[in-house]
Amino acid sequence: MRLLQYAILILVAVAAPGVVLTRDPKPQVVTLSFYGLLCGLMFFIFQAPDVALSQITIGAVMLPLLILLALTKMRRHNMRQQQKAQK
Amino acid sequence: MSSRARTTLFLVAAAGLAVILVLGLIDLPPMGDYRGPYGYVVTQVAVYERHATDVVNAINYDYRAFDTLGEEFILFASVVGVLLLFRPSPNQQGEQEQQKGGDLEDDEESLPVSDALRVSTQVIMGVMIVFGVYIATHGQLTPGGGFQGGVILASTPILIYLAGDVRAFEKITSSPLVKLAECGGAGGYGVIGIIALLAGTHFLTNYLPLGTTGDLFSSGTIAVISVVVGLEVTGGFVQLTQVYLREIVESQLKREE
Amino acid sequence: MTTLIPLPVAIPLIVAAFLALVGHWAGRRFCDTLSIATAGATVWASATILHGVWLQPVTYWFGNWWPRPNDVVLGICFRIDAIGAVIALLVSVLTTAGLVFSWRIFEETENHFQPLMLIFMAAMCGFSYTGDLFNLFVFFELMSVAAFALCGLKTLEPAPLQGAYNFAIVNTVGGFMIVLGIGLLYARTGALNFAQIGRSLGTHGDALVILSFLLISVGFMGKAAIVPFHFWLADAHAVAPSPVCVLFSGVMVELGVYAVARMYWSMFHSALAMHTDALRNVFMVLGGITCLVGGFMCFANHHLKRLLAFSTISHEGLMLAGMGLLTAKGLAGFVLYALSHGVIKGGLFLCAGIVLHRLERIGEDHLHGRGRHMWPTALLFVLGAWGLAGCWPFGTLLGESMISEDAVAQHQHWVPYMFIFVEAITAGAVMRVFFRVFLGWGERAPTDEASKVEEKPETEEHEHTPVMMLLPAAALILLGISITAVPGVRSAAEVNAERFVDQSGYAQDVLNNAQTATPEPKPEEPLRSSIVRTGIAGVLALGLALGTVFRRRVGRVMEFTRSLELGNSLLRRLHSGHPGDYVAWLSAGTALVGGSLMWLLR
Amino acid sequence: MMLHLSYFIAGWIFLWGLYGIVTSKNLVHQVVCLAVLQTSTYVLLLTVGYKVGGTAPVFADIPVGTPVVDPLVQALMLTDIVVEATVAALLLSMVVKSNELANTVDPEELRILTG
Repeated sequence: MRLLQYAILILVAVAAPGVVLTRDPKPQVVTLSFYGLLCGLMFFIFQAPDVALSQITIGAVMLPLLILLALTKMRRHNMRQQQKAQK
Repeated sequence: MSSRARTTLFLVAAAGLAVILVLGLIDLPPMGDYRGPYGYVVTQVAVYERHATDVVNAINYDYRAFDTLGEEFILFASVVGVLLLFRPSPNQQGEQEQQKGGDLEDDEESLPVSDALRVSTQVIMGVMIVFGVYIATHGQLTPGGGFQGGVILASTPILIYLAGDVRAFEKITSSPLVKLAECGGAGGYGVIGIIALLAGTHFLTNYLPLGTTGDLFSSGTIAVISVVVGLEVTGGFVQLTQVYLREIVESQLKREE
Repeated sequence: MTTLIPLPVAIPLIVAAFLALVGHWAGRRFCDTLSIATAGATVWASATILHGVWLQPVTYWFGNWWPRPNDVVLGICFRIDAIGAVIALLVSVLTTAGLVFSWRIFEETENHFQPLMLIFMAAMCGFSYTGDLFNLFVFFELMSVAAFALCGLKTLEPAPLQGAYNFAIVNTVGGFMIVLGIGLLYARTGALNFAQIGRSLGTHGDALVILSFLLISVGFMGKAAIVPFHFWLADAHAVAPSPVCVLFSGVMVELGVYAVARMYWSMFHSALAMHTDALRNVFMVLGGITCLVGGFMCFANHHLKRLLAFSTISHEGLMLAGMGLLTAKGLAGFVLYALSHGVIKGGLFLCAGIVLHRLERIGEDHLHGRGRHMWPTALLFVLGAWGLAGCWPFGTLLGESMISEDAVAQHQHWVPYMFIFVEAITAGAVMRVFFRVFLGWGERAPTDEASKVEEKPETEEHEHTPVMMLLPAAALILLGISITAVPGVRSAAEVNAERFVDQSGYAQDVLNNAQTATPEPKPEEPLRSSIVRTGIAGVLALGLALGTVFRRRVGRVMEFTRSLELGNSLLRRLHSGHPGDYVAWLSAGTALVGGSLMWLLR
Repeated sequence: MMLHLSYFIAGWIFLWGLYGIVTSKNLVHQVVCLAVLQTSTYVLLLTVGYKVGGTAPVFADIPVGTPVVDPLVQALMLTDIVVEATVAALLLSMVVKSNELANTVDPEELRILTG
């Protein structure tokens, strides 16, 4: 058990810089989602099922989804802007 | 500051912060050696006092229900803020009308949908609604509760959208019921607290009969608050996603016509 | 009275939810009326609460969860003393003024504005009442989120979004620092109640206690706009709508200092009692730097709201210095100063809002001489400048006298001079605007980068100044005067501050429900020397303003005002508008403050 | 020392989050870094309330009196998660909106308020 705990802690510690250093937002959504799942797993291992459930629904699904939607909206705007410039 | 100066300043600061953090954190009791009285006392008394088996939710919706009231209104304020930021402004509307003629090809813009996804979402959707409602209503017994259930419920419209049924998505998300769930949930939480005042006791006191431990209708207001929070969270997150998708959905619907 | 206690928080929240639901089709006037009525009712409720706790603080346990044997607290409490209650009263008064002012503006916000204002008010009331550490954080975040949204209200221009974004990033990082600090304290004490934590920490102040103190106080000092955590404030104020600025400058920023005082005196005081002198020095240095940076930047700005924002930063330094004396008298001075500064600054921001409404511009150079016909606003504006100088009869005088006297007693002899500096330079800047804009004296004002960011007017019609705009501004300025007229206000403030700083009495009161003895009324020293000091500051301000306006005519003596007005390029460059810079400064500040705390308090 | 590892990891994540915010060249990236910074509070709270041998504080299947981990920190973390999600949603909408108005998400180019 103890070993598992340390393993997940270290995994999270390694993954955090990974998310930060993914400079492009689109791939970063994927790493963030993965990181969110890792955190959820960590909560399970540390006997926090309530938090794990919220973390997985929020951190691994809802938040990446919102970012994805925001990126889509921004891309739409930028493409329209380009089209305007071409005209 | 130039980007390099900024990074240098930060790195120097971070080195200092690291030292300070190590100095302070070393004084903490080692991991796994929890000492504080709060956890011990609350796990001893919560089940007897509140007839709720999930102590985390007994804390969230009863002992420290006032915090959760604030927390729900953080979500509420944020949703109002997002709606405010994305409100259609007068001159923007005109601009959009002009552009409608030469609108973009939306096929490659909307979120990618594969056929496999289309089929499986129909199934998953039903499961998720049941699951979400279950989670939201069993907060006092098992892990979960209004918040988690609400988020699960709120993600079903997205699944419908991903499954390709834009019209259904539009119908669900633009329903006044969404707004009603959000505002009613948030306001209802406050009203539950006020009723306690009218009953002559303190704000947010658990005044309902506690029932039998383990029953669905046990633990008094904990179960009610959990449901109310579920409503608010569902409504709030549905609106958050809808705001982002509104523009895309509108143009998709227009094209279908 | 007891039943009333949760209402300043609960009722505005419920009304906000109701307004958000029906606001869309109920119409603008309905939302306005209901929100003003709610805010007005909150004024009444918080005034009644203040009256009720005047002699004896009250503890209110939510959910009826009283403390258990061995001091274990499971629930959340409001622990209301006169200081917290009077700040909540300030919150509700300013919110009412802001809502009345906005009667004529924001035609296109789909009625989202009023619910956010009500949530903002409820959060700040809860923040000043609470006796629980995590509850403090929840209200901190609630008021932050409402403030972020209110700040970015005008979404037709990019500047408000940038201001709101910078504000949100810096404050959220601060918020997470607070959570970390709470986690550390909880690990040590297993408690979240102020009184219980304080008792449990006892006199044992090791590195862990210092670290948690550092993290929590930096989070709150970020809110309080203490240099170098202050950068967001000018950006946010420059772009937020005027009635929102009233709340930002008038009370939200002061709440940061209040929170530092609250947690120091209820939790950390006996643990860090050995190091009071060292801690005082740290606060003094921070306060002094804040005064200087805010003062110079205030005079160097020509964007009306940004100028007022920097003057807030400068005065915030004074307030931190008052609180940071770590004495009851200094704390009492801080409270009186915060109250009077809050209403005066609120009035000034409303005047700026009227200027924007009538003249459609906010940069000093564009406004030159165009305010000649607006004599009521001009009068209020110059009165506000007078109040910032701390001159008689404004309430700032009382705060100045208490803080200055106590600072001298604590061997901080520079504090009275710092007061004169801050009062002279900020009031000078405001008077300079008065001469140029409302009287049209001198030449056209020079301009700077920031004042090029113009603001779209908040209103459609510009012919008259509506009564609904002038009335709240006048009321706030008058309130700034009337504080002085309350008999025995200094004595009362000091008595209540004594109770505030009595950590064991606080714990007795909260945990054991034991009533503490009322401290003796304090003698009030004559204000004579204070009137002289602030008089000097007023004269200096007037001279500075006149010298700047008539620089060319006066000649070389006043040439230095040019560099005051246009120089400071280094300072200006630091206020870069880049959120990365701001967070880098936040980290550097935390490291510096933390390093010196660790070093001095070892 | 080894038993304090989890706390140091919390500090480590905190500093990385700060680093990301400071060096970010894209506002969306910056918001994500803020979310990462937030996770440091999870790690700290979670491990602070952990008790060796404790199970989850849910007494649905276990008798009262069984050693459990601290439920309070979990309640705090739930609040924490909501705060993170809502602040991120609000920030993202600001980013989207400023992209619409200023056509950039690079903080370096979006410096309207200076001096």
